[in-house]
Amino acid sequence: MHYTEAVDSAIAQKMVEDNTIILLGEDLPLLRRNLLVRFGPERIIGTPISENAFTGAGVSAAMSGLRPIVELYMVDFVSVAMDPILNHAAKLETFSGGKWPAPIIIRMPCGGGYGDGGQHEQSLWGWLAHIPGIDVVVPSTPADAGGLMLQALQQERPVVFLEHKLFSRSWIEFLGSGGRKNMKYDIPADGSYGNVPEIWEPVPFGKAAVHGKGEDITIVSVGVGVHRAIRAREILKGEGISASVIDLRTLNPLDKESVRRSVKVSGRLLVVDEDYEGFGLSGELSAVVAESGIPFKFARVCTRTSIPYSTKGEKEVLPDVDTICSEARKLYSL
Amino acid sequence: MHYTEAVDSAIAQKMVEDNTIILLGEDLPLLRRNLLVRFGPERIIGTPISENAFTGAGVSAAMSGLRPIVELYMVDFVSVAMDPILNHAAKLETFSGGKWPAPIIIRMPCGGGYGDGGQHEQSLWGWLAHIPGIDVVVPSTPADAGGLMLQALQQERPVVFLEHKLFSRSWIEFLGSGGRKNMKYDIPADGSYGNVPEIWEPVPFGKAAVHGKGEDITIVSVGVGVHRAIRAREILKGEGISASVIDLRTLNPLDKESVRRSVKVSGRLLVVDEDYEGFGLSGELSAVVAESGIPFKFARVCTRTSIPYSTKGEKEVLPDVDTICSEARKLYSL
Amino acid sequence: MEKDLWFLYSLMLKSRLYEEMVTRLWKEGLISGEMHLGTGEEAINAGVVSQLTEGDSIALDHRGTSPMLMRGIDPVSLLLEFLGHPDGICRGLGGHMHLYSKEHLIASSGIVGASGPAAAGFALSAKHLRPEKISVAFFGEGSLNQGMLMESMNLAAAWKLPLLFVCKDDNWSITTESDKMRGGSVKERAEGFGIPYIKGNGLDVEEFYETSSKVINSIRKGNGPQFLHAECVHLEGHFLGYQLIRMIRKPFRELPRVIYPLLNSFLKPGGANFIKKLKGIKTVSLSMLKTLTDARKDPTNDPLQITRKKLKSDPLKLKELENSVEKEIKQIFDSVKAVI
Amino acid sequence: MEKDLWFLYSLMLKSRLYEEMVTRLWKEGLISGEMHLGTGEEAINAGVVSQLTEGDSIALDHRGTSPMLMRGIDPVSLLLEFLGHPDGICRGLGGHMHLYSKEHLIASSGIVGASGPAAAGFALSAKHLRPEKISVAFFGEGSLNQGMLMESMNLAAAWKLPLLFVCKDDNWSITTESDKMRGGSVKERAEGFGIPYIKGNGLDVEEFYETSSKVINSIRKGNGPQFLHAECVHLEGHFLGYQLIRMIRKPFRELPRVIYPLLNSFLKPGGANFIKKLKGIKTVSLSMLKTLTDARKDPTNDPLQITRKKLKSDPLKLKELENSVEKEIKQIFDSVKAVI
Ligand SMILES: Cc1ncc(C[n+]2csc(CCOP(=O)(O)OP(=O)(O)O)c2C)c(N)n1
Ligand SMILES: Cc1ncc(C[n+]2csc(CCOP(=O)(O)OP(=O)(O)O)c2C)c(N)n1
Ligand SMILES: [Mg+2]
Ligand SMILES: [Mg+2]
Repeated sequence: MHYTEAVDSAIAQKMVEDNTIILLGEDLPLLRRNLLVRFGPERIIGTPISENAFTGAGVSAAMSGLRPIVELYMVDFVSVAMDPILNHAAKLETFSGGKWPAPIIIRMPCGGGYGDGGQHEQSLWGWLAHIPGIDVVVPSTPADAGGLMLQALQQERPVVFLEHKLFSRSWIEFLGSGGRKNMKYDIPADGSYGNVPEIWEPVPFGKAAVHGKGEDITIVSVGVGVHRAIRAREILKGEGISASVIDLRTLNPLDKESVRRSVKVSGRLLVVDEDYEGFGLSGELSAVVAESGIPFKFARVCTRTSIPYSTKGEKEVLPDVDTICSEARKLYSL
Repeated sequence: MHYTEAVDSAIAQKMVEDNTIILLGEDLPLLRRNLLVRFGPERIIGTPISENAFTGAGVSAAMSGLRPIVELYMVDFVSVAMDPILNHAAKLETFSGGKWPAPIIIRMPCGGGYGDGGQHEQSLWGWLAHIPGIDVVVPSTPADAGGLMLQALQQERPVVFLEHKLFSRSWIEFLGSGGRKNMKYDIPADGSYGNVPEIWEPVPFGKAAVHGKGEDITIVSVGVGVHRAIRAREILKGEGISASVIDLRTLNPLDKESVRRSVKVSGRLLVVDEDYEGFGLSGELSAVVAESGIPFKFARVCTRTSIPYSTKGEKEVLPDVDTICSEARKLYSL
Repeated sequence: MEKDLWFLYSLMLKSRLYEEMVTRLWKEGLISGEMHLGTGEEAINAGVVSQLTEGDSIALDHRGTSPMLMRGIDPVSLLLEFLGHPDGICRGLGGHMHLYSKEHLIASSGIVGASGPAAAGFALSAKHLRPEKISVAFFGEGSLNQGMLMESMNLAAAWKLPLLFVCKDDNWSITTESDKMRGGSVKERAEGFGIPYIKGNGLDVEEFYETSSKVINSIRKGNGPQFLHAECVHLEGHFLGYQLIRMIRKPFRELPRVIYPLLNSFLKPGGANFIKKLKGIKTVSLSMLKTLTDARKDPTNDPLQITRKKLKSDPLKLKELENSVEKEIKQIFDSVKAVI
Repeated sequence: MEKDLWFLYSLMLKSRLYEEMVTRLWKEGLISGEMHLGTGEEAINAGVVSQLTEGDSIALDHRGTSPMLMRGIDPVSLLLEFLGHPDGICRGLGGHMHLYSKEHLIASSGIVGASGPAAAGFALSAKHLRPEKISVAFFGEGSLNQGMLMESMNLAAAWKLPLLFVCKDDNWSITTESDKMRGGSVKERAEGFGIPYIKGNGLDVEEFYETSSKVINSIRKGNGPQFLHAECVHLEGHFLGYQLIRMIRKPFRELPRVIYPLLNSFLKPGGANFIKKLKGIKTVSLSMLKTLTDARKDPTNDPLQITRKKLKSDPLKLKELENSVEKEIKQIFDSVKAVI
């Protein structure tokens, strides 16, 4: 199944049993038309271009009996929906003395590599994960995407659900490859399409997926970065460097144990992060290992600046297999 | 001179020579009345409660000949002014191919410890520093506050300028101690009042202030945390633990060298951060040391959850001298 | 009229006396941070809140104490909240700007304008799950310039939500006169979203109850959102300890502290030319003068006084009611004292 | 009329042909990502932009190519930008949604509504530094529900900024009909901020030039912001490769791809009851039908055709003009080809 279809399919499975699930967002009657014809127009609700208001409405709807999945066109536009997330959804558990959390899901495409430029290709998962009180999910395969969405629909707190656009056939077609047949994107095949269970089972939050045993290096990533890292791992293997790849799947909660366990063996941590480098995921992972007292060498391949529009600039700025390999080699030689 | 007065005084000094400096923000005609009577109502401009619009206007005003200092009531409310910062101010340098940055200053009180609750006491400096393309300044003394403001007024890029409310006589009086005489806040005396130069000189960005030589531990912090750390340092000294305190002063640019130099000697890094722990300053500092290859032990004292309203809850959640000392001792004993 | 004026007066009085008790505790330093009261807007709160029943929901702004009390929230746990006590309604974690009651479907926020989206979500779930139930957003006129509130007005209109927007207009946004920062009138603003606008009398609870009753019934019938606008005066100014109010009350103590640095700065070399400086002095002085002659000083702006006058025809009953409310408040205070 | 119709037509034609060239390059895969065109709104752009002079400023939305060309931006460096070339106007780092010219005081944004605050800041600096200069915000009607745009309308009114709001109304927000998501009319929305509203004819550049000329002059005189509303049709739909437009153009190829999964989902067990499901099918089909019979198919909605008809009385001159613009475009193309 394709990635976005997997998410929708998990949502559909749960919508059958849970009448309180609704979807809110711009253009949803068209974008989620397949759900609309099955669940009716009352549950798939189009909105004006008012992200702050409808995200905020999603929060209080979630407090008063509904289970809204609020969709934003892109995570970049969370800039105009930050207040309901930072100051409301994330704070409700504390403010209400633990009595009244908001089980809202905020679903957003994210990530770059298809040429929309710096205002439309951000990742921002580490940025959002800085805020205590919300879960942050970044699935990297169709199976995970569906399973994590099912879990999100069972969480009793706000969940930010980020789908990398490169995984999504429909987004990529919507955002530039539709209507022309000649666009080549560096799309990880296993992220975009893969086997999924007949019936969705929840994939638990806070449990990383570990690929291989790394004697020499632990590479940690999420989203598209995971696939880049897996490719790098194969290349490095050929060079006699043994790396494992940890796909965190969720940033909040963070599977610190898996990271520590692996770094304890490898002694080297390489973080691959498409989100901005500073004050983000890579730093947090370094801290997680450092505060556990495990000695380790550290390097990171992250996005350092705003993402340039040009394909060439994009390539230079976003983490890719070559950079991962060369950083891994450097780290190995330390 | 008092902290906020120092900032205003540096602004005034520069306003005399640079006619393009203007101030925008809610209630500024009253809050900055001392500047208003000197520079006239055209340069101290009150706004409606429309943070997104007037911050955005500040960005383009900065692109077209003015040097606006935009004030928000509190950094918490940046939630409704995030778009002009994340997607515009920070991106202009890239988007315009380096040709057209926006020298805007966004000035915001921040920080907790006076009982306003979790929507009004956040720090968010690490969160903002995650965004490439903006400088983030967090002064911890009146002298630094004025000097860094002067430097901010000379930067050719956006600057976020954060003033801890505990340092600010006027904010604290505005927000709860005015009209009653019985409030006791844990205000760092040296942060709230101190000597300042006759004539302001710019304090350069990206240069930390290092307090003492730490043979055993390097404590790094900003804002109020610096003073907590300095007090802790004295206590620890009495116990035979030698710590230095590094006041970063700016998060972007980050003085990596000073941190590394000190940790190289002490072998131990303790980060004290009133901003949220995860995916923030503490992680970044760990990464900065780790990627330089210096072996080190690491611990952090940060804010882990939303800030509770009650004074007791506030105390438990915000970093204080006791916790710093006890974490330092643990770290020392490793 | 369903609820009689005696009842509405007792709601208002209870709220007033409760907030006066809060004021004392705040002044004693037992309540930390800011404290925004609803004193002066009781008629608006009572007129609307007294008509709400189970399943209706409320989104509050930073002046939530009074509507919460009127909606029947336990006054003891509310006060304990302000005191940061673990038995507070939010276990002492929220404080007066962040009051929540799941049972009553009430949420608050200290973020200007946030009651708009919050009420929209409540109204959306009412539409799905609680037919004929409505949601109410309370906010001040200054909030009308906050994007999210405007967005939520549009959202409510587009989705035809059962949502009552209640604009409590004191024409102040802290120290700024709201009408000077607003393009168009409040009426035009509401109608700019295709929302029916109704002006109520925010000082007279009897009238206001009638007005809101009609509006609320119409919303319950599925006619979509409506906008209720009422003027009022906040008797304590923006919040407790408000500097401008202190200036009014103790001019000799407060004014010099303000004027000395002003003059000092005015006389410094450099800066604007003299004409502009004078303009500056004029701006600041005018705004201070404006405060000194503020409506808050005028007792005819107190909704309690206005209703009380009407009830004076039955002085015995009035005395009785007032005694009983005072007693209630004392009891609340005593229960709280027993706990802390 | 200062600028004659020939001139305005040549502006529009240049923009049209340029964007057709862009379309070809995009279809060839040489331009990455999305591409939003201004085809169909040229009369609005020409009518306004042709009146701007040095010191005036523009804040653009995601359809910035056409106004940039009309304002005199070097077409070669613009095209190079789309191609991601280092000699592009933003060194290939911006792309078509993020076009900037410091010299011309033009900024763009791909964030819906962002042209409002941007134009407000430009207008503020004009007020301080460039007397009688104005700033223009271009945006679509769908953006009118974005908080920051509304906030900036209020800000402009409160500050009396020299700011022209230009609302290009195609009644589409990507796949949503904007009027179904808006409370009140566009006129009421503008007037809700106390901003004078003027309706122009977005299809007829001659008329529109006149209308905007009056409005712009009034703004230059210091009368504060005004709101110019004009209808138009985006001939290529939301952006290039737009699925709904593809469905119109190649129904047999595109429709099955959409309909198969629809039916599949419709027929799955579980979900709404049959009546609601039918309602769902109806909703989706209606919105597709709506697209299939869309105004975009109607040539009377093409502002170029409308003006061209007027100029046909002088066929020779027309031919000459058209040849010369075509030649210009070809030259641009050749220069670009030489570089890449
Ligand atoms: C987004 C945001 N901006 C600014 C503030 C600071 N603030 C708190 S109350 C207030 C004034 C609100 O005025 P109004 O809505 O008229 O309510 P009133 O206080 O007069 O009842 C302001 C600016 C805030 N809390 N949130
Ligand atoms: C804040 C934000 N939300 C959503 C989007 C996605 N988006 C891009 S254009 C658009 C529709 C805009 O409609 P309108 O303003 O009418 O302009 P038009 O495209 O019709 O010219 C949307 C929703 C965005 N770019 N920014
Ligand atoms: Mg007010
Ligand atoms: Mg449109």
